[in-house]
Amino acid sequence: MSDKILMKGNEAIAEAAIRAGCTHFFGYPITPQNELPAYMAEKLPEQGGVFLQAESEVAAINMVYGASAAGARVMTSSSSPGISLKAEGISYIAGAELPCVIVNMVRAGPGLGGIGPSQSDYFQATKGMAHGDFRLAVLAPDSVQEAVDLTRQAFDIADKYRNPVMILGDGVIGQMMEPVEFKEIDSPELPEKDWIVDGAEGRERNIIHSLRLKTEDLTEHNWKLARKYEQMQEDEVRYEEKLMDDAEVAIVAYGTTARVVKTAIKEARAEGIKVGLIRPISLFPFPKKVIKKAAQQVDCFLTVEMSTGQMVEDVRLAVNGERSVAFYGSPGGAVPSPAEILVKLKEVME
Amino acid sequence: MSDKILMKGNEAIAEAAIRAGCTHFFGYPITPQNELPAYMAEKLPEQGGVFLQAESEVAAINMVYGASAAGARVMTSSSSPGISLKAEGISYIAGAELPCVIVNMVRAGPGLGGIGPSQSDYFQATKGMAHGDFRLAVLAPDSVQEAVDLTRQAFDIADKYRNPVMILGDGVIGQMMEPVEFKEIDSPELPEKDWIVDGAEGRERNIIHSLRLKTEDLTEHNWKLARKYEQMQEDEVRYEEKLMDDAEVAIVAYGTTARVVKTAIKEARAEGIKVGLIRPISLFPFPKKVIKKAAQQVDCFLTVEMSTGQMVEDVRLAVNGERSVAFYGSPGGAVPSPAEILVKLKEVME
Amino acid sequence: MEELAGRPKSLTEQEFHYCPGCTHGIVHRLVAEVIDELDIQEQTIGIAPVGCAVLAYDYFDLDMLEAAHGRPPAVATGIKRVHPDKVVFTYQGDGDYASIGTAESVHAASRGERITTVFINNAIYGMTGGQMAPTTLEGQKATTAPRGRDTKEAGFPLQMSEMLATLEGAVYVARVSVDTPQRIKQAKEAIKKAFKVQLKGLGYALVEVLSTCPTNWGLSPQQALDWLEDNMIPYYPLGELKSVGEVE
Amino acid sequence: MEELAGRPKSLTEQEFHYCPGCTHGIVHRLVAEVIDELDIQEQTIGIAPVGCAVLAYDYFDLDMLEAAHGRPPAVATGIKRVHPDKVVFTYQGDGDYASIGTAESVHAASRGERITTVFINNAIYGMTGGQMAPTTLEGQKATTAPRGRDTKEAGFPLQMSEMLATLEGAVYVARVSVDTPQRIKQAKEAIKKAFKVQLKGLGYALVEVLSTCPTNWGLSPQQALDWLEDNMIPYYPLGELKSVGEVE
Amino acid sequence: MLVELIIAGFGGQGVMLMGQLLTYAGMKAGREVSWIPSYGPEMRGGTANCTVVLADEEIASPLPTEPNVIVVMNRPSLDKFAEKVKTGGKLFVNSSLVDKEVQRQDIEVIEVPANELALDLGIEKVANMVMLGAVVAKLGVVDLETVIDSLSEVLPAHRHNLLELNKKALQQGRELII
Amino acid sequence: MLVELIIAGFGGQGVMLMGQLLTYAGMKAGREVSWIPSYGPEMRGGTANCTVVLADEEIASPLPTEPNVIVVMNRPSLDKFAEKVKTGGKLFVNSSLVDKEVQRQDIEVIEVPANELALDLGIEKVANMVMLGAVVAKLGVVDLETVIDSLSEVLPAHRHNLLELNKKALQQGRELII
Amino acid sequence: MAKVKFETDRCKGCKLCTNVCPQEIIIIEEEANIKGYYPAAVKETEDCIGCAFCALICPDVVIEVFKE
Amino acid sequence: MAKVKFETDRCKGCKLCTNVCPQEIIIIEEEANIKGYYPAAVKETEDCIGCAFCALICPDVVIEVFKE
Ligand SMILES: Cc1ncc(C[n+]2csc(CCOP(=O)(O)OP(=O)(O)O)c2C)c(N)n1
Ligand SMILES: Cc1ncc(C[n+]2csc(CCOP(=O)(O)OP(=O)(O)O)c2C)c(N)n1
Ligand code: SF4
Ligand code: SF4
Ligand code: SF4
Ligand code: SF4
Ligand code: SF4
Ligand code: SF4
Ligand SMILES: [Mg+2]
Ligand SMILES: [Mg+2]
Repeated sequence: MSDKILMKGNEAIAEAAIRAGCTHFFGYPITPQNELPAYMAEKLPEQGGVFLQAESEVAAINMVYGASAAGARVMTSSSSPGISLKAEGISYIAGAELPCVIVNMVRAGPGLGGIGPSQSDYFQATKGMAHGDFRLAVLAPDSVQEAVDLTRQAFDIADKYRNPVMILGDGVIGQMMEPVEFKEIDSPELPEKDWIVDGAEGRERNIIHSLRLKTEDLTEHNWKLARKYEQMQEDEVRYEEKLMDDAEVAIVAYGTTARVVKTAIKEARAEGIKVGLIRPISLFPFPKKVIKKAAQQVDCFLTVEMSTGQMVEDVRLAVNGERSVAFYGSPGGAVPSPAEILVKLKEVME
Repeated sequence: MSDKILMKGNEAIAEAAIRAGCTHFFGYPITPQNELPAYMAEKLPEQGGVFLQAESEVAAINMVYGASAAGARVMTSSSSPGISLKAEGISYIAGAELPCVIVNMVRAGPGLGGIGPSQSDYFQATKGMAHGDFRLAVLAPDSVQEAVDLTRQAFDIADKYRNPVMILGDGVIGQMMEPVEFKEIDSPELPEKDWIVDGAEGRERNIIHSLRLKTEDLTEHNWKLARKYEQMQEDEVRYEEKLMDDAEVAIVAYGTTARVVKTAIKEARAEGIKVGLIRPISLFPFPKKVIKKAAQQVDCFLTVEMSTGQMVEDVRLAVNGERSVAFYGSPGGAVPSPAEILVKLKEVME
Repeated sequence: MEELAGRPKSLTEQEFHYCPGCTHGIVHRLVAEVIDELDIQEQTIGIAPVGCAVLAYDYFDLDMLEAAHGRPPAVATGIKRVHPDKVVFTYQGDGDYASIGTAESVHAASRGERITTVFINNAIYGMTGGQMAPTTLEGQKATTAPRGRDTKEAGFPLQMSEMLATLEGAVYVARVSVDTPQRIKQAKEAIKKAFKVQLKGLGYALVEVLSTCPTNWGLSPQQALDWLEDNMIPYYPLGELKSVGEVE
Repeated sequence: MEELAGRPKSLTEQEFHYCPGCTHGIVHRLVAEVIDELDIQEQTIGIAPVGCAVLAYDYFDLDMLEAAHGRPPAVATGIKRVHPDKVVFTYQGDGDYASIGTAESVHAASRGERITTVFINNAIYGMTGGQMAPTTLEGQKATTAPRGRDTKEAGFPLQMSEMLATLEGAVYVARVSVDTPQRIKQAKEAIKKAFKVQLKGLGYALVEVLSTCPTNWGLSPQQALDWLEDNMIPYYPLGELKSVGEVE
Repeated sequence: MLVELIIAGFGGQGVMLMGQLLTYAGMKAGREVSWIPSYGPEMRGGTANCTVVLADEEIASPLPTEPNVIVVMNRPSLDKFAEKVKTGGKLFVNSSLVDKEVQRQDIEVIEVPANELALDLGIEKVANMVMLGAVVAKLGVVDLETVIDSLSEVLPAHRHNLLELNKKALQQGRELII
Repeated sequence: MLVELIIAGFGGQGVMLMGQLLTYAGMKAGREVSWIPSYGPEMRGGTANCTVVLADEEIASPLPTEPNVIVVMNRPSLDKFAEKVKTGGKLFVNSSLVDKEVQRQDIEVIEVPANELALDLGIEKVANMVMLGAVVAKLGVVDLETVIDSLSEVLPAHRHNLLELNKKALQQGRELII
Repeated sequence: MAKVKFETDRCKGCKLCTNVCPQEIIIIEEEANIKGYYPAAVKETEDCIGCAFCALICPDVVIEVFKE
Repeated sequence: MAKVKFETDRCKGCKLCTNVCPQEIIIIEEEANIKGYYPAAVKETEDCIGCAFCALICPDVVIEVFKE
């Protein structure tokens, strides 16, 4: 027996964040992530940290802005409609180059929609989060253990690039209990936070801002951000390949969907179908090279998402016309069944 | 001499909206679109309409939600950070299938950024506006006259599909004065608004909502929305082609950038370079077929945007690997010069 | 036989999804009775919040909308500006009205928007499972205040009605409770007045209703009523805080 | 020679970009003087709003942030919760503080957040070119109120300080003006007190400063001061609205 | 070994705890495990359920579409879930509260008068543990001892006064099967 | 014919109006026209400018990078814009407020003592019209009469009492060139 | 003469009505209703004074009260 | 004895100082400063009483006042 403990995804992420040195949490209630702030409310004060329920998601993300600028490792969490409300604030955080971790336990939209698991915020998370040329690093765990591991990495990536990082899950990841282990991890070398605002005692003053009135400055700033994202593309791509060695078809899926796809693949393999899985773990940076390479091997791709089709565009961009890329979606808060996927898979292979 | 009058883009859009039957406007000040609400404040009350300055962009978009549900043709306008704040509300409007017109006079981001013209909200407008599987129809004029014409169409598209429509411009489109003509246009047949809430007098009551607790309902609803967007792809694609007949290279650009590109093309043609322009007018639905077709003819594409590269992804998706697609960007609030574009064009053609 | 009490016309037949003993149901009935008595069922548009009452659109037999969390006053404004002759009301919880929607609430009141708000103060976030509300009392426990609300960290319970009563546009502001039959009658009177204020076009009208959430308070329905009486009423005194202009 | 007046240490050398006669500059100087006198330059973090004062981060010689429109109180909260021993202040216009930021302002006050707000009420949106502010007076013209503010449509000018003074967490609330040397001295005293309240950890402190916007009022700097005196002070009375606890 | 199990009942019957306890014991026994609850507003005054998977290999989908074991604690749950049991699977029915006959012939139906047996122990609240005892005994994938050992770790500290009672209830449930 | 022109000056000198008037007259004269202002916070206490394009063909870019005509009404504008005039182009300088010599030899520099001439007319405010008169006369792309005719349409109604004065100022500017 | 009528299947057994009845004639039944709640009911209807307190406090609009 | 000092190039010629000076000794110069504004200045310095009103009201921190 290991020292694993059984924990809900939401609580495990909170615990992992605290272990990663997160001292401040600002959030606003929303299903299905409520156990995360509740855990923080319980534990953070015990360690001298601060939990504060903000008056809204808008306030919460701006508190994050302040706390990050003040030098803290800080987190907020929410779910789809709440994330939309944070859009402007996230753009400011990215523009001002502040690190933070944002959890989105996606629920089905649009509008109030439903609270079932969904992946319909993919475009928002990876491309159009808010106004302006910026990106989040987006990490999508498919198990509670991975959620724990990625939470730690999220804080490091945030600090390394001075950029917000999003952990993208859903009700399944957040509500599910699985055994987890909190490994002791050595922190990577991270740049010193010499840019924080804490009263300019004995040093040059610091200024945190996203306004850049001169177009040359803003242009340079935006290219600087773009270079950061390219650097992430070099260094931060994460993915899992499964049974790809001899695969003739590749299913591309992430998060909860990938779990179901694994079952579907097992069943397909049992029927002699040579199918493998490519599971993007970092949605941004997207593992495009891996998919590009796979395009040399497989006959076709099938992308499965809990949406009407979003990541499939990134798959198509990576495949770049070399192979066909089919799509299967479940956009209403229901996890697709392995059987449905199998049917689609067979259809695609014809 | 025609009956053209000289008008600022912002004011011309307001006037066009009023002529299209827009009776209600809710907004919050932000540069560079302030002349639009000011014009509305002046004119709407004269015609028995309502102008109201909301306490925020969040309030404004929710007032739009209410007014649209109540049956009015209604508009709001803002610029990038303000649009980000409207994200949740727009998702609700799309989810509840309400028509409205939203103007975004984009400024350079992220965060407060600058107020110069920019196209860095392309991803937001066309893909990741907010949480959930929905899209806006997005129309991008490149002149004041076109802004006027598209405003009228925007209201019709909104009513036809019961979906929000965005007019995407920038400071140049909004601040520029050009001669415009307000043509008398016959309204297309539009579906009757039998779904509005105005007190259920002598009829079954109506309910406007985006919540759908049963996953089957929400799934069906999302596929219904997806079919709407496919219908738009059939019926609402708008674009301009210029000098494409014999073109060996196609530049893809929209809005203000396309104007500059036209100058660049003129200069390039003078040097004997066979280059043409494909200008998407509807950014969603994107004119992918046109570009796909052009890929059979030209040797390569160059996409020019005032961003670090957003629409270029849609161009690549349309080209689907058939030809190379290069990119030139100007992301800081500055319009690129024809000379820069020409240099890039020559580089690309090598 | 004369009916003394029964199902008001302005409620549908749909059963409430509320927990046993939850006072949301009482207030629904009162609002519907008022609409019946004023005979405005076919002129009224109701707005459901996000909160336990999100499905209010299934219960009121009226034209109804569901608004985003906290935004009913803005949505109501949009409707009222299109149909100034119709009656528009919002039904909102304390999280909705006094936390995320603070700006919309304050400004609808400040504008004197001719709408009516029924504000359910149950000192907790019911729908999401018992988080602290702006109105949660000092020391009261909530999932996000596991040691009880600490005013040093989380601030003081917000007396929203007192605050809004300072605004000129808010012409009727009352706080009522539904913990006893007597107070339920008074609550109905206040709600009725708040609708009449709108019918007269006087300005913004607000009725704060002290309510229970047995589930998240961890009490039986009756204990919850008692807790309300013992703890909420002292901090949130009942009565008309403001009443400007004649309604009758 | 003793210096009676001059450039405070907590201002940089940078020239203000404000229009001639704009009182933003006066208030900047007062805040800097107070910081100098309390000797807290190296402990203070200032937050610039979005509004004409957006570049305040260039002017105050302090650690500074620029916050999103309306959000300085939330940003300040974030900082203060990380550094409870430091001094954090927000500098905000009426659009910022009393319109888009209403929720953040109310809740920072309600929480008794230990921060100080300097709230510039110039009854207009200066930066964006003269739109109506929540504090624009009845009848006052603005680009979005071309016929003058009509309270029936746009509601009443918001007396933000009176409203916030009802909150327990707001322990110091004062309204001052900078239209005469005498009042400027009083304004400085109030600002100083608002910082001391924070240093003592008593709660939220707010100073509303009646200010001019000659450019968008369409008046000369002197006419603007006169207009302020004649029109704003009667509606926005000066003085300490609330002062709880001892600061000296 | 692959157990894919749903436990469903009334809010307040303690079905979540049943699932967690089984999952915890499974983990202790070295199995791969996952537990997932239904969540959200449908819980208001309605039924609650959770899904448990116990497996020898890495668990692919934690959300089986055809569970091989279903436990129903009340009538609405029976109505909702009886159809979902995989052919050849098992359906546990709390016969104290469910008087409806199950029509399916392709599954094994085990009736457990959980509330009555709990009442015998003096407190109806432990009906869930009675049922769990029966389920564990019948499935045989984890020892009941492991489940009992897990009690103190799964029950929150302020409920530890009930450990003994819960243990008894679990044993009571086992009796029924043996 | 293609005139790409920038007019720059102090906020309050009326440079926007100069541009609008020229654009309006251009439109009346059947030209393709566009006008675009600088906008935003840099206007606070700073310089303002606008760009006018008059053309025979459809105007591609309304934002010329190398304008062939630039009009500077004050010193900071000269500093900012003198370099931008296209070789062979024209630079109009309000010599009343600018005493700095322009070094460029590759362009034509036209000095107009606009404020002084305006003062001659009794009101310094119309310096902009004096300058515009000179510009129009020199460029010859629209008749000054068309500009004068446009006055009543471009000036807001409450300023129509100044029509006559503006007309005189325009003519005064023309005199200088002829 | 007053009469009360309980729409038993709507009742959630919250007992609020039992507590407010001045006549103390509302009891909770031993049989659960379709929803699984133990509903309230009046046994000695003749003692009802038609005060309607029960109906006033019932959150689920279960009770009708009539007077002759 | 008091002394005032104007940092002329910071002045925006708003004239607020001229209006508050009890001695009425602040005038506006005829020459524009680098910014193009006509700045304020004190001519009869000896009449200055060091009340610092001018400095108090100056929005651009142009004025320093000293006392011996
Ligand atoms: C933007 C957004 N944030 C958060 C939520 C989650 N949420 C749903 S209801 C609710 C609060 C409910 O509390 P209250 O308004 O007091 O109503 P009650 O349930 O107590 O009646 C919250 C935070 C949401 N749906 N949308
Ligand atoms: C989200 C958002 N909305 C709107 C704006 C545009 N904006 C900039 S400043 C401002 C208001 C300025 O008014 P005020 O706060 O009163 O400050 P003042 O300029 O009068 O000092 C507005 C609306 C913005 N930058 N961001
Ligand atoms: S959770 Fe609370 S407020 Fe919501 S229905 Fe249940 S008792 Fe009522
Ligand atoms: S616009 Fe108004 S507030 Fe802004 S700097 Fe100018 S005078 Fe001051
Ligand atoms: S009407 Fe009054 S007396 Fe009759 S049952 Fe109800 S509460 Fe009791
Ligand atoms: S108050 Fe209503 S729901 Fe509650 S027990 Fe009585 S009848 Fe049933
Ligand atoms: S200090 Fe007083 S007397 Fe001296 S110049 Fe200034 S205002 Fe005048
Ligand atoms: S108050 Fe200051 S800026 Fe204004 S004129 Fe006097 S010295 Fe110059
Ligand atoms: Mg509540
Ligand atoms: Mg202002």
